[in-house]
Amino acid sequence: MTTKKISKKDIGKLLEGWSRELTVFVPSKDKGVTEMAKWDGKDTGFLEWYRNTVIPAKSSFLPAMEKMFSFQKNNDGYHLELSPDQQKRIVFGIRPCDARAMVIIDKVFTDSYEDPYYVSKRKNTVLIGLSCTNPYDSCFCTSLGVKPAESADVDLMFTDIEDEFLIEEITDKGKELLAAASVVKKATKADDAKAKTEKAAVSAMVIRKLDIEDISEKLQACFTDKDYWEKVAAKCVSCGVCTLLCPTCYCFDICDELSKKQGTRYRSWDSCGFSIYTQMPMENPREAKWRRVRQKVCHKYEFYPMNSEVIACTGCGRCIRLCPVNWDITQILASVPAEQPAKK
Amino acid sequence: MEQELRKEARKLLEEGKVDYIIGFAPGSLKFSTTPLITEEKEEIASLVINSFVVNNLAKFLTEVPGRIGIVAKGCDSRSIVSLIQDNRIARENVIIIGVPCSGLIDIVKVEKLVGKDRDEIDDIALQGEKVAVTVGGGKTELPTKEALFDNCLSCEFPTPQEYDILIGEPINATCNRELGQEKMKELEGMTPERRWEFWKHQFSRCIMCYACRQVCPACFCEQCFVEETEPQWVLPVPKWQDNLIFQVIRNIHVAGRCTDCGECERVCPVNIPLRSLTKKMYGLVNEMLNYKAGTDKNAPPLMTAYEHEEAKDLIR
Amino acid sequence: MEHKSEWEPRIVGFLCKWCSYAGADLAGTSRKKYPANVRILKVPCSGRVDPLLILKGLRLGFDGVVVSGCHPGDCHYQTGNYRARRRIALTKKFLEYMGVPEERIQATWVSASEGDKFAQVVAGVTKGLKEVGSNKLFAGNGQ
Amino acid sequence: MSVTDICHRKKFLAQGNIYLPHIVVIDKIVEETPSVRTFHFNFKDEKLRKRFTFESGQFAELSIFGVGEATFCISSSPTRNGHLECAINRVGLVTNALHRLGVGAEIGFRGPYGNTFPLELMQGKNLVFIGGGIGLAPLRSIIWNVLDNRDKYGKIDIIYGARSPADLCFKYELASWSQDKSVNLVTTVDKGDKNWTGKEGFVPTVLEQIAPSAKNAVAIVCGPPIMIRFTFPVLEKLGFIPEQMITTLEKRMKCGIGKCGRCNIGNLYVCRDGPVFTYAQIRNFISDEY
Repeated sequence: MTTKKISKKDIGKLLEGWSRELTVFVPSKDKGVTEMAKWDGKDTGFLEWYRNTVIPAKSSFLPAMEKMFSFQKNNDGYHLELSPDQQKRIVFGIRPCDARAMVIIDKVFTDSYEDPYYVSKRKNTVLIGLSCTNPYDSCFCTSLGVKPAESADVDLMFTDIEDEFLIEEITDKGKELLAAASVVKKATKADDAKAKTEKAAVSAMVIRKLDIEDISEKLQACFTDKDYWEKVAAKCVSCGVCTLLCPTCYCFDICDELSKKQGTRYRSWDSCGFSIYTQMPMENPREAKWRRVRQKVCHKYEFYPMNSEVIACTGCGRCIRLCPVNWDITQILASVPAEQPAKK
Repeated sequence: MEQELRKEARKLLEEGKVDYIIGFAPGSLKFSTTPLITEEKEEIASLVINSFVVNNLAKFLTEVPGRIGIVAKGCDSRSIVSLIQDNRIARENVIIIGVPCSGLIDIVKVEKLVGKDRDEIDDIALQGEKVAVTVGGGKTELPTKEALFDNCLSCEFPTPQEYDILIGEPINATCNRELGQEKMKELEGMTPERRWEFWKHQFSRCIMCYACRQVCPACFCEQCFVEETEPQWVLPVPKWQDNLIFQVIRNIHVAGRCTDCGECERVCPVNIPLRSLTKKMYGLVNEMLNYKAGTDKNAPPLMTAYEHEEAKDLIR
Repeated sequence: MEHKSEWEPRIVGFLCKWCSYAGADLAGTSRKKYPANVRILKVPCSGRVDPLLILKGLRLGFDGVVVSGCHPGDCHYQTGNYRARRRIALTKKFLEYMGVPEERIQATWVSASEGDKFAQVVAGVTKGLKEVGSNKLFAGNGQ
Repeated sequence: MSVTDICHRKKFLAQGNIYLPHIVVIDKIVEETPSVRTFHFNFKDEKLRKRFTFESGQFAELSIFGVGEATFCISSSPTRNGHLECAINRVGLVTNALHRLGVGAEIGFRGPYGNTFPLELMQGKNLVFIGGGIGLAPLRSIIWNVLDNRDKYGKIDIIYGARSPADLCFKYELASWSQDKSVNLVTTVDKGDKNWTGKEGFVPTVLEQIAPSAKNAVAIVCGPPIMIRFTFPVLEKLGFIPEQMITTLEKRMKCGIGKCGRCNIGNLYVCRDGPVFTYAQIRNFISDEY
């Protein structure tokens, strides 16, 4: 594969060129929280401060709240109206962990019934990856097969090589996008070598490790170990931080808003951490906190791999960084009993 | 202090005076701690007390069964008293291990001041009037009042109000009530329109994770009004209108219980300045009704009591 | 867009059935003139008025909310209005801090015999609301 | 043999957005019990009315615009075409709103979703239907389906229980099944009244008394989770093996198509992998998560 490169100071020009025809999203903190937001057309300061966003890039495809359709009641009955989001977009700067997360949850949204909202946004978006240079101490991506400075889950991958970015064209979609950019040059062998060194160096900076060998089997074995799960769940406060902000959590809720004779159906993020999530009128299979905690852990590391052959975690570390009580998934998984407990 | 704390906690478990100890253990991130809820003596060795014991452990009192020994800072002890007032817990089932607190370090403030993230900082040490921060070998000294949580600055009760065992010497409140009120004062100085715009902007990024409610020891409803479906008071989608209503009603619901401990603001993943709400409500309750949450375990809960003459200028 | 002279505020009134509701009735039967801007909801006691109802009123687009109960000491249930007083006073002050103009929420005590007072209260609230204009607090991206 | 091998996964896909409901019009409402009504409805679009097909066991998402969407099994049989029926218990936001609707009202319909009862596997077998309360609704679809092809099946037992005589659903059909000499219908209530002539007692207990033979039989169970939990052990005692026991489960659902996440039992999603399961598939989880 031939590689290209761009000087960091030309990133503004590159984005500017793209933003003439496409909507460009970049890491932003304008709204008071770091997230992927529409580029303002000049600021490339994120290249300095950006480590990873608090709101994962999944929000570009599965927003926290999205309109599904609107309805109106006339004399001849109900009329439904879709307003599909056909915006052609670039998401610039997605980290390899978050890019992998998209590939993981693609399975859910394309499986048997295709989800039109998610799939159209995925199709209309070019993902541009940006290598990590400074992983958090809560990151453990390397344990899940994600490399912090390389990714094949994007259309173009930018790797930081000091004053420049080395660019790998992963897909044709990415290649096309780059074709017209005059600020992009051909990379040299020396650049490739630099990138290679950088990739290895950043990988080595990820110090938190998680042993995922046999994790699915171990969890299966301790599924009914109530004592273990109660102990593990004790300090959890049942908020939705770790799930809503997880790049591989995709659960959603659907609800209607009505005003007079018209209204809107929305879907929004939901979390298995909430008791109401599985609440039925007469009973709730996961009313107890430990059952909800178990569901969260087992879904990611046992059930999802059973169904899709991949663990639903990319080691982005958000759940560790943002948890109100420092409930640390890596510690929890390390504490899963290796043997099946004696039956009580 | 930690040694004494561990000794006392171990004794409580050994003597069978409590079934569980709730305290703090070292966290898995730098400058962090994590709640420790245990019935095992071996785990007592990991109990810690330092400038990062941020959680309000009173939250767990209503969940953990049996008799409980709980480590409590001044602010936590008030939440415990408030739970006793509301009959959520029985005083005799709780052994309060009081820990006088000279203030907790707000890691977010330190991060901003030194321009580095938590994991990039090597050391933070609270040394009286100064906080020494080491980053990459270089040392920066910050005035303590710039590095503590806003609430610690205006803390009225650094020593627990209610305790069975006190670890260390009581600390007198020396902090100034006026400190840490800047954000609220700034808001009060705005026109109503600007204030509303401010809150609209803040709540437009709420993702409805309910961390604020879940960590709050005063939020103990079996079913929160936002989860009611008939009538459905607010939509279960993160629209700013509904988020704002949720937060206003939450503040009214916890009025007289909220000790303004600030946990809600600390845990908010999208940085909504919730303390500027709780602080206001705390102040209103104090000024209008002369009531301070969690200072008297025998007082009736605020909303169940009344005086014959009050709020006269508001309702005529 | 809005012509202040023509625009009439919409008010929702939560009235205690033991006093203010009868007071409003009396204002009507004794042909007291008062603005027809208030939609009255009868409640069993001012203590029934949850702050949620006040907020829901504003969320639904009412320009103002009136809560009216028995004078302190006269509650049919002994203490309902005392409790309402604490709640509503806090709600009102707190919402003012959020940026809701004080004119939008009015709490008052009106007895069954005070038809005059009820008419005055409604006239006063209507006048105040005409000054602050229509309620656009919750407008924007779908109300 | 797993249910995935024996059950159809029949999809009916209209063009376009899968979340967009079709409009159906309620054309009849039958009062079953004080809290259950059966709604008969049909598509507003003539073409769809002709094109639409489903199988016994499948479910649908019904929406009341402005209130929300909820999941209901289709309780009519595909062998009795012309319209769709759902028996709906008034328990929550959507069901209460549904009960406030009258004939002529328009609601939204998405579906049918989920798998079907394994009719091929059931052919030539003796069938034991065990239902509790509103749990008769999905069974009713398959019962009529079977009765309309009566010669293809062996002996038929129907054991149906409810809290009280008034809580029995489809009373008019119970009457016709009890007249049918090829069906052995046993009804039971927790507590009868003075006119009650059926049995008294919980369904699992009555099942044990009736003791249908496991030989060449299939048991199909549906009812409240507690009844299902207690019925399986009784069936095992009677000699049924897990592969002979079939149930249809109910969980809170939103999407109905395996995406929104909440209806899982272990790695299985009730909407996507079910709602029809054999006991063999779910027995590891049933005591724990259902």
